[in-house]
Amino acid sequence: MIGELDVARIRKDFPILERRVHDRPLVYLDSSNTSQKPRQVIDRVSEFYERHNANLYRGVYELSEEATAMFEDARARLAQFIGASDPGSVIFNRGTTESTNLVAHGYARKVLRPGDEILLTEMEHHSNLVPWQFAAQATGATLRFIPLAEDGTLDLSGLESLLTERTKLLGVSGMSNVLGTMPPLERLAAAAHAVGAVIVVDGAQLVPHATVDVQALDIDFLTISGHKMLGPTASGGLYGRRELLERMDPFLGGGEMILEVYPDRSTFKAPPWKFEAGTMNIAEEIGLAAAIEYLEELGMRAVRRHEQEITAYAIARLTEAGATVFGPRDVEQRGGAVSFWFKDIHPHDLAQILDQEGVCIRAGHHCAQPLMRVLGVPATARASFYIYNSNDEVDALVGALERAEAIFGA
Amino acid sequence: MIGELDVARIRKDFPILERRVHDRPLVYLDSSNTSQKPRQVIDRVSEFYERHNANLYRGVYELSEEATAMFEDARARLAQFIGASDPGSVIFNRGTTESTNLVAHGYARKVLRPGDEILLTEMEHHSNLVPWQFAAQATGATLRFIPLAEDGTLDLSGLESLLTERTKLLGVSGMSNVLGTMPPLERLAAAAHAVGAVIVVDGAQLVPHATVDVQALDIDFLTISGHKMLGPTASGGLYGRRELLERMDPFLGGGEMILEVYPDRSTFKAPPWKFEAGTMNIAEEIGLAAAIEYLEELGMRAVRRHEQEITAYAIARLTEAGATVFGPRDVEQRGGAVSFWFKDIHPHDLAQILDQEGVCIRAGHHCAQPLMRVLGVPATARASFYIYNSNDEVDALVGALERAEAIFGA
Amino acid sequence: MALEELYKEVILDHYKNPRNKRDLPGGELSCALNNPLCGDQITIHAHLDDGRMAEVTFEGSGCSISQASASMMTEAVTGRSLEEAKRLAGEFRGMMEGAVEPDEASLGDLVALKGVVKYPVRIKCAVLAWDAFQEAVSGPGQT
Amino acid sequence: MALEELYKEVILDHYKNPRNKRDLPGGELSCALNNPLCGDQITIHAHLDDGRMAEVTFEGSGCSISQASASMMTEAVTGRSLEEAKRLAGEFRGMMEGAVEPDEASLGDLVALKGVVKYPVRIKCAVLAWDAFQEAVSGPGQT
Ligand SMILES: Cc1ncc(COP(=O)(O)O)c(C=O)c1O
Ligand SMILES: Cc1ncc(COP(=O)(O)O)c(C=O)c1O
Repeated sequence: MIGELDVARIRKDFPILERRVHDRPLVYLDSSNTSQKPRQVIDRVSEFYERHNANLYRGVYELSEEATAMFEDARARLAQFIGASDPGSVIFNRGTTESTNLVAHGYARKVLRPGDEILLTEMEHHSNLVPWQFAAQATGATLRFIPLAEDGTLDLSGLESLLTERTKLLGVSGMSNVLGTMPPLERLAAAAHAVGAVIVVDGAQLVPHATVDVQALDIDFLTISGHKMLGPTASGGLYGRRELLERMDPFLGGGEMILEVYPDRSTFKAPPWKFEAGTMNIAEEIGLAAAIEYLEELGMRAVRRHEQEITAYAIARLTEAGATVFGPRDVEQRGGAVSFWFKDIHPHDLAQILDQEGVCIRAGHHCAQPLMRVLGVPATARASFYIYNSNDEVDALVGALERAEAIFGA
Repeated sequence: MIGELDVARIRKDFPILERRVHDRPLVYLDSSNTSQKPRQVIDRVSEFYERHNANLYRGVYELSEEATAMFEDARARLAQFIGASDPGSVIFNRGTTESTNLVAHGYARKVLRPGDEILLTEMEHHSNLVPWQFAAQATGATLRFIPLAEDGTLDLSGLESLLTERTKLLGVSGMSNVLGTMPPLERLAAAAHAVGAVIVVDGAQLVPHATVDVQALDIDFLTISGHKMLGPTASGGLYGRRELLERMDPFLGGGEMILEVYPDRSTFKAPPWKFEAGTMNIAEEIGLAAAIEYLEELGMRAVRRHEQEITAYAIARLTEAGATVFGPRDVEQRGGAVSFWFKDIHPHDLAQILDQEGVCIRAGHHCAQPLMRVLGVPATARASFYIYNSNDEVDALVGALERAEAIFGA
Repeated sequence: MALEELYKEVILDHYKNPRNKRDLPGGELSCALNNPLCGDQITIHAHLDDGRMAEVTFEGSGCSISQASASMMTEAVTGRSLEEAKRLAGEFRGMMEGAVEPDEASLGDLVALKGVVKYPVRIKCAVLAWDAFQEAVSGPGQT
Repeated sequence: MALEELYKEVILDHYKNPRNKRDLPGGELSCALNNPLCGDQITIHAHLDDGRMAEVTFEGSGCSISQASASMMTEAVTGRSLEEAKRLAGEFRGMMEGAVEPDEASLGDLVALKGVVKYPVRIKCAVLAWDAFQEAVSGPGQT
């Protein structure tokens, strides 16, 4: 038991953790990539298909009304989980990548003019970069970047010259998937608003691992990946401030997002439905509701505290073992994605040796090639933690590193 | 047992069919909307989460390699199911609506010039209309429509004047979700190609209910909704002819679809991955593979024959009961979506009374408002059939209609 | 039984024998609305005389709920002051949202629609006539 | 054990003591490729003399598989005719796809890479040097 989480009990809820790989117990340290799923989520999805499966809105029969109520209940739950008072401010979709693209199409392409600027940071995930490149190319806007400080935090000393009245949109990750860095969102939101820009927070890592309150932080858009927070793949969504959602153009066209369709033109529903075309990810969002219930039962403060403890332990153990750890050291300022480089062993070699020991870490550029260039490495190894991980697993990681060292004689 | 399907045995695979609504056995006649799921599919999804869950491509560890292999195996299975020899011609996504939008963005917006034409039909689903309206608005192209003949088939007599060298794209449903109509795809593909246009087939209804061979039919794009063919919600994809996929622009930007990312620009993977940004619908497509296995075990010819028989029976019984049935009568030319109007009782009233009897039908415009105007009705009632439906359920439908008649005294 | 409740005689009666279903050439207020999701169409006409709803009629087509609701509404608001009519509209909406226990004294036959609350998709049908009425009376110059 | 097989001495040896790892100023053929997915980088230089690969070198950085494979490749192709070298490239690819049983006589040390077939993500690392080599020798005027 670390912090307030009873990890041993939690682990019993995750069937996959009973699995062995290469004849070793599974040590899953890749939750920043995707999280494992508790029995409660898996069962909710099955139960939906076994008892309630029907399409939404369209059916004038009980099954369809049940499915619709469950889906809309999931929306209300997700809204409340991120501190949004209005469920209608949450659009459902496959996750962060789809959400960022939705804002880049429905909002950015609509407001950007040549000469306008989109301000990002050097540590963004490709999903919070490539969609803005497309939007910039389509509109003539320019991308600028907040640089990284030596310690892996954002260097905000030049913010005033970067964030100007030309800036129409500030896109920033709430928690870096490489460095763990958690930028000061409230401050950035205020700074963006002061110049009339909107702030888009990439919540892929933040929402699963910390308490988020979009209203308190005064965030305009927040992207959410359900699969990283115990939910099914293809679940998640986008929070958007209501006035902005109203102003946005629809993105995907099709059934259910329309009011009236004529051969040559159409009118659209109000948000969020304006942005939900065709048959939705019904079972997935309903499964996500179960994931949120699970996290709420643990309490997001306890989740965060647990991860801070295990992250601190991991950073200490890795450093002691001779690894170079990237990103801030202070666990108050960072999440549980710990990137490192170990004794000149290429991360790919490392990950493969670790796999033989049952330890799953990620090796590569973590969808952040520009950041790799800033860090001056081709790739990093990364261990990342969630509610089901224990300090014992950090020990297993370090033990496996020692084995890699023996093999490579480094 | 109808045709070659052992319906009684099949029904045992569908847990939801044991359910009762309003104290009656569930008679689910809304499969054109979404299909029910067999135990085999539900279990495959659970098993994935319980044993193999990991993100794709990125992980250098066994779990991730298993997940990747299962996902790519699902792609190969879907490709083979629709007669595509190259698995790489299948892009995974949420279904028909997302697929049509992908073609409308990545292909149509790239090739269309002012004055160009997109040719559709009067019976298209909003998902095969609204995305083209958006593309036309963005490019200055114009939409034209193949009209409907009296008997509910397409009136192809004026095809030569509609399909000209101005036509760059022909979009047509392979099977209407309102009328059941199955247009002559091979002929339409040849006609489109003769003028240099591509043909986009809306396969939402066709793929679940009939043998499709994209190569034999010489189709350029085919959209597929997994949730209508026993698969999970949020599963499905787009088939595209390889050369066209190569030429297309990417649509959603983000992780995994890239090769190299610089702050201001990126290069992209080859198809299909170029079109798969961010974390995919992993469990869903793997579940879809189980659905395809299930359908293949039954045999798509047997599936089609079963539906022809039940459709013929339904049309006969409904007509006999005094209903006006829309669409072709000849079950060789149509699928199992049977729209009707019953004795001046509004479809909504009808559907609600039927629900009380446990019978689920759909009432409304079926995401085809322009077609409703052509038919001269505000809405229709629709019963639709799949492998688990029996003639007894058609009898239950007709019985319930009689009860509605008694209530409305019509 | 729920079904009997919902389709109880009064709704069917209004559906089959709609009251005040006609054009109103002299009516200075009118609004046409439709529910594109099911094709229900309602046009409301009203003639205000000295601040009172002297005459209220409707035209339209659609399901029993939408048409019966329109018919009942015309009866309920006729003769009332604009203010009273608006209050009634609020009361009806409250009933439809399940928030307000309906008062038969003011709502009359409309109470019969209470059963619709159980069928969320059909609430839109029931309120369509009221939406049209409210738009008609709050149209240009009528706020 | 699988791991021992894969990282068997020969791979580690080539990784730690790469052969022919240097620039080749006189080489008329060269090609630089990288695997953006893991950052592996390989530049191949080659000097053709009378239709034979007189000298083949590489430069680069990356994981043990990519670097060892490059080192082994330079050894394997040096001295061969262009045609033989291309055939060898085909053979190596075949081994990596699991399609061809490797022939130690022609592939030499490269056979040690056979174990990589079990790790699909790493096959790209193993073939990177060969991709670069093939592009180098089929570059402008070399088809
Ligand atoms: C003919 C047709 N096209 C398109 C669609 C849209 O499919 P989906 O909702 O799966 O995106 C449907 C299903 O509703 C359909 O029946
Ligand atoms: C910081 C960050 N942003 C965006 C993404 C993309 O999320 P998804 O793959 O769920 O779309 C990820 C996850 O890989 C991430 O860690």
